[in-house]
Amino acid sequence: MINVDSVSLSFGSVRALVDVSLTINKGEITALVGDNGAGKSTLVRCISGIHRPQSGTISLDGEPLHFKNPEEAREAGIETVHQNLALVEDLTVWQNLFLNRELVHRIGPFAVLDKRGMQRQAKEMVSTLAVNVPAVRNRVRRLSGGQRQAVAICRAASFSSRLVIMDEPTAALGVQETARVEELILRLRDEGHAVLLISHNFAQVMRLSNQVWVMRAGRCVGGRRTEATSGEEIVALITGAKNG
Amino acid sequence: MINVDSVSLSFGSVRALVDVSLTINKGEITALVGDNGAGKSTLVRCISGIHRPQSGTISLDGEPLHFKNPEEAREAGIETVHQNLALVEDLTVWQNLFLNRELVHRIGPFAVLDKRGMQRQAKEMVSTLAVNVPAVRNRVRRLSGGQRQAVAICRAASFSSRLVIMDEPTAALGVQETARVEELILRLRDEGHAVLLISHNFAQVMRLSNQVWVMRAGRCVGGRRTEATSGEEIVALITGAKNG
Amino acid sequence: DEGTTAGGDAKVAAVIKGLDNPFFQSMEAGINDQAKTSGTTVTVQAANSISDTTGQADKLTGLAGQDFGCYIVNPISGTNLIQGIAQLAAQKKTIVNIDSPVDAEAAKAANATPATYIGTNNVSAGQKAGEQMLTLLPGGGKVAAIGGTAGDVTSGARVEGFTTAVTGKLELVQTVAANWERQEALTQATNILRAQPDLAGFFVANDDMGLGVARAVATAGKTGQVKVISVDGIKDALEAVKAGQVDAVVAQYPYAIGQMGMEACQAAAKGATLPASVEAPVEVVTKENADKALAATPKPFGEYADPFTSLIG
Amino acid sequence: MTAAAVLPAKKEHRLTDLGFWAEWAAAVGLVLLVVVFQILNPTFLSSGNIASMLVAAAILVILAVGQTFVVATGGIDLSVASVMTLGAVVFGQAYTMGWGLIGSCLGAVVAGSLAGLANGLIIAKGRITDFIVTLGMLSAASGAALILADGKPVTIVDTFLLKLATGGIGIFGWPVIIAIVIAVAAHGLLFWTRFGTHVLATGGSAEAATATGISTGRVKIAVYTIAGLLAGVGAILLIARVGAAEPASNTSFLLNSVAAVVLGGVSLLGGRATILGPVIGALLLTALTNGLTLLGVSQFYQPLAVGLVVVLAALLTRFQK
Amino acid sequence: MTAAAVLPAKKEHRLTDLGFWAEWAAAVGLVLLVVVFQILNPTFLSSGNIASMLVAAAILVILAVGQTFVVATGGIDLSVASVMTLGAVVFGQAYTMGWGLIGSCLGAVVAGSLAGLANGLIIAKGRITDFIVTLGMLSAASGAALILADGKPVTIVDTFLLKLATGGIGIFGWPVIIAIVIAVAAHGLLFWTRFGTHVLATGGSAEAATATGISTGRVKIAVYTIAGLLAGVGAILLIARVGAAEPASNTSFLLNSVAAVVLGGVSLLGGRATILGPVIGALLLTALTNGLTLLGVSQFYQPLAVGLVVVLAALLTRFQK
Ligand SMILES: Nc1ncnc2c1ncn2[C@@H]1O[C@H](COP(=O)(O)OP(=O)(O)OP(=O)(O)O)[C@@H](O)[C@H]1O
Ligand SMILES: Nc1ncnc2c1ncn2[C@@H]1O[C@H](COP(=O)(O)OP(=O)(O)OP(=O)(O)O)[C@@H](O)[C@H]1O
Ligand SMILES: [Mg+2]
Ligand SMILES: [Mg+2]
Repeated sequence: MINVDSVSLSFGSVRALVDVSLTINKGEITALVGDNGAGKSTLVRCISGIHRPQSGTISLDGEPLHFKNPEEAREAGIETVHQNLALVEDLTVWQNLFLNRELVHRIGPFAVLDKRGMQRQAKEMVSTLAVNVPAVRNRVRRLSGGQRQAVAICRAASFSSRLVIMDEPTAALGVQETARVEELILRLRDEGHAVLLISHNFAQVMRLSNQVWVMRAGRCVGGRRTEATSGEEIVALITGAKNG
Repeated sequence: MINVDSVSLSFGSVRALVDVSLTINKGEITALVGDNGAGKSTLVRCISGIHRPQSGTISLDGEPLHFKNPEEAREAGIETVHQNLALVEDLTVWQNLFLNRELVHRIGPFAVLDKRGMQRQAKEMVSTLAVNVPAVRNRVRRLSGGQRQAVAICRAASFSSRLVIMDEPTAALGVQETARVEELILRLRDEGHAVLLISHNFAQVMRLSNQVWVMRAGRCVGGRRTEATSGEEIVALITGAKNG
Repeated sequence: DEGTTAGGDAKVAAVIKGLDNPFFQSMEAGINDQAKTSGTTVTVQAANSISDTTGQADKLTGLAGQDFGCYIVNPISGTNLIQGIAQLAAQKKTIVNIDSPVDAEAAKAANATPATYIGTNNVSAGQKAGEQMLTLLPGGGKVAAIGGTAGDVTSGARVEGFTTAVTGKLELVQTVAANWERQEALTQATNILRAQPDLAGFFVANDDMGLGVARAVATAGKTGQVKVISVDGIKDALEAVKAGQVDAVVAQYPYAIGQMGMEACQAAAKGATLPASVEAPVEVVTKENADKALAATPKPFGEYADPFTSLIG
Repeated sequence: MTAAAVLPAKKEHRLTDLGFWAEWAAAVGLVLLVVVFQILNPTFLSSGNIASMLVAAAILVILAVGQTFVVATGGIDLSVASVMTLGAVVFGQAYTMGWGLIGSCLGAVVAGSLAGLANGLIIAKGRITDFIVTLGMLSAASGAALILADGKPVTIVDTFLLKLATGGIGIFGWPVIIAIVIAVAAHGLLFWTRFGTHVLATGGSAEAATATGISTGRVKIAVYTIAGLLAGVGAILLIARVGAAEPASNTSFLLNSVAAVVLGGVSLLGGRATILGPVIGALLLTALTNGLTLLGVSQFYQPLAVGLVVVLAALLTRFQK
Repeated sequence: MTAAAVLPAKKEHRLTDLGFWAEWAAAVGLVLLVVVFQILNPTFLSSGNIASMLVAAAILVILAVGQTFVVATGGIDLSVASVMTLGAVVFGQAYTMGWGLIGSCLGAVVAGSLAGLANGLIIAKGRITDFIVTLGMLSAASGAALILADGKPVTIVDTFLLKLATGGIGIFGWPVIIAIVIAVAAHGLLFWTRFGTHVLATGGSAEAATATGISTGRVKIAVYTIAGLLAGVGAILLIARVGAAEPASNTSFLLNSVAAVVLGGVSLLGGRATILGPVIGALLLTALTNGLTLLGVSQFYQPLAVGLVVVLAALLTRFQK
């Protein structure tokens, strides 16, 4: 469905992405793994319209994408849970969940926010994921690390989209919450969405994914079907003990 | 060595800590586990002088501690890797590593920063932990999630201290980096430091710790010697299926 | 038109321009001294600065609700106090307009004509300075004008008067705005001296800036060679005239204006009919009469007509 | 937080929360100030004085509302006061050229909006700091006003404007009513529309807002245009008040508008705002000068008193600890 | 980044980096401005004019350096100009009371430092926004100056001060040399001492700085005291320049000092700073008015020109893209 074709991007002298090519399929969970600083988050930011690749193309269903900004990516059906969370700390949980997707009542010519409706829906959304459910009228600033992560995941998962990208979604989560997020990811797949999962947790990657791509120092050094590989092989690819 | 005695702390109506009591021993790794929002980070912030408990005492070697600010905690030998990292994004890696511990040359009456010395030492410190070593003269703003985490851990581990607190240190780290940090934690223990480790990774907790405390909804619901418990029991304590 | 209260209540309120300028401090002193000698109570309020039009208006409306019998007003612009003045007129309080005139048209529209106006026309003060400049520079030459804040009414009037007086006889090469600040005037004068090496004179819209310009001229080593004339008549400037740093000062005697304003209120309280307009004294101070001026300051050294003395007996 | 960890009383929660009090510093300060002035001078709360205080505050309230939108996005508009001057001069020129009252009013509002739009465009497209752009506009707008007016004030005698300035309903003059309407509309816009949420999100974290697809550039352009438009409205009230269109800048409005916003509990970092706070802040600043004048505090002591009260008003909240 | 992922050329790196150019907007603007003015009027670069421009810029440079420290911590000092006025008035009173030159200079510097210290203490201990506290101090300091001086300027005739104002080495007047010494010392303090690092850390993230045990309160107190002290030094130069101590507010210095800092590439959010940038910013602003006057640009067109040049100077950096 999504085809990344020899994408490169440098920040000054740091070559964060070098000729990266990979594919993401519909109805599958694609994992992206690699060491810290390998370039995973940078690739995600390219797909979701925050950065623009300096060379190479990204295409959706064969059509090349040229997002000028994240709004266009969202409109094209790409939802992202960024590693740095991208929540507005001074807004409440429900405001963050519905940011740029606000529900409105129409009163004559005016579109007035449907605060009640958003709060009600927000409560439902959050309670499916979090154990210590934060009050949706709390500002995000007051949430614990894991609670924030849960809010960010809720946001990405709750709107109909074609591709859901999750950059280390369970890194800050507790056992129960992790289990719920994994359920959610599987559900998204079963509903036919494409999911791109970045994780340092191998057990998780092997458990959930259908396909694994490995990055090393800005390059995509290999891809495997999950059923045809093992944790050891992936580690070897990551460390460079083995080449793609 | 450290005794936390019925400490409580509320933020407005949120009771983040309720009568928490636990102990941390010298030369041991103490793990603190619990769901998201259970109050772990808040307890850490009490021990490291950021918050002051509303009731209860924290004592070091029998002497009650009354830190007015984090500086006093650092002076008493408590180093912390906070969950939110606490790095200054606009400063370089080496400046962050030596923040408030700067090396200086004395030139007459002036104390001039020893930039070279700090950069050299910083390079050594970082290269023991990180795989994709970031240039120490880079600003932290440009580092990847895991690179930042590595810098924060370096900082806490590099200065002689009695207690090192690590709040989810390996959450953002890759496989190789995680292995190195675990080595580091074991080394700290062997050198006789006390280590307080917060982690959602059970395998890691069971592998490293000597003692585990479990928190649930602001309360400390139980403590176990690691050799005398199992992953299942801990999970039961966390979820409330079993009581302390 | 008389507009006095029947009881002859002489409690007086005055609203004048910014007290950060010695000119208006002198005016306040005139008001206060006259109040003291006659045993009247007076409250003087001033705008925060010389450009604070709305702040001054707020001060007048604040005072208008209280039980003063007579109001002395010195508006920053022709119209900025018009609301308060309308309010006062509706209450039939006496309004004495000093220094800057209330715009006649606006006053009529607001149904509020002040009982009397006491002041000097800033245009004619500028004109006097221009005439003095002509006598100082009989052979003609280039002159520059340093104004206050750009767009300021007083500064505009003084520069306008100066310009009309010298047009055709001297070349006015440049007019700059120095925000009524001595430092700024010094900097600007230095720049102009650089741009116009053959400059023969400066006209400066007030004394404080005039002293800065004199400094710039002195630093350039051109004292006496480049003439400096300023308007106001504060003590430091008179001393500078005496010392030869400033060539002439057009003194407007705010002290006398304030004093006469107070007298007008007293006269109105006695039920006297006030003259519609009283010309306040203006004197050109040069090195010759600087000693006399200094001795008399803050009062004028020459004779001047004060119609109110007879009215208050 | 689980149900068990939450105290039941919702009301109590707000009143014991420090943040709540910090946001209402201006209100507490205003009440204290009113009490003190009323004790010292009983005419302070006379209906006449209240009415004139409110009228005196109206322009500042309107400017502060515009400033609030800008500050909520984490920006600052240093040009409000001189854009108001420009609006006033445009009004004056239009009026003398015979555009009539409505045409002139439109002229003022359009000029203000255009200046604001220019601010917004340069900031959003040029990516230059708000501070520098609006500082440039401060200078440029007052220059344009001087040039247009040729440095001379234009006296405007218009019975309708005079009525606008002096009439009203009860103790509320027309300018006050206009200010109230604007404040209410602004509150609705900020808290009950998508746009308002996007304004707060832009100020809270431009990065996060961008990531959710909000065009922070467009939001910035909009808030500066709003600030400019309100400066234009302020210009009309200013002309009604002083009876003339003057090219001299009204510098005190600049610092006072920002002070009202900050006293009103709005953080200059952006992301959190109220409308009521800045309105009360503006009233506080106006009541302060009015009261000091009523008490006959000497001119030299007034700036000192203003400084102390402003800091004390802000300190007040700290005693709530 | 691994060794493989790093391009070798270090120099190239800096020059192609956008951030680098953004920081040097003022320098590029200054050079362009100088070229334009020199073409239009050849006396612009005459040594005499350079000398007088530098002297005219000296006070602004000193104030901008003080402002830089404050801005680096994420604060802003709105009171610099009126604290300078207060310092000047204290000098004047001390001088007339016979404290002599050194006593009077000390008086000015101590008065400035105390005002700065008060700012810092209230901000750090009272936890009130910088903006409000220094706005209060702006008002309070000018009030105190008016009261002390009784509203009247004091003429100060002192041969030493006169020499200070007019003498110098080559084209560098003494005030310029003092400003250079201060700028160099400030650079050393900011980049070569622990204190400087702590200033930047406080501005970069007060939370992170606190977590490493830096007392951000003490840092804040120190930077405001530095700003106050430098305002006191500025006061002495101001007196030497105009030959009098006046209670008049020097408002233009306030906005210009912040403008110089921002034009110099220092972010108002704090955490990043240079000293050279603000110094060049101050020179740019001074050269601008000097050049416009030399060219005989009408007083009505000057503000417009200043506004445009300020925005263009900031825009310049964008074309580097
Ligand atoms: N804005 C930027 N400016 C400069 N360098 C950057 C920037 N963003 C990322 N980098 C660099 O690009 C490289 C790749 O970073 P990226 O965040 O993509 O890594 P990652 O694979 O997500 O790592 P992690 O697992 O630690 O999150 C790193 O070396 C980082 O320092
Ligand atoms: N400054 C604060 N103000 C208000 N509430 C807070 C504040 N800090 C934490 N809380 C609340 O206190 C509770 C405990 O938070 P804490 O960060 O200690 O959780 P945690 O155990 O560290 O969770 P995680 O595993 O997600 O990091 C949460 O409900 C959180 O919302
Ligand atoms: Mg990443
Ligand atoms: Mg935590």
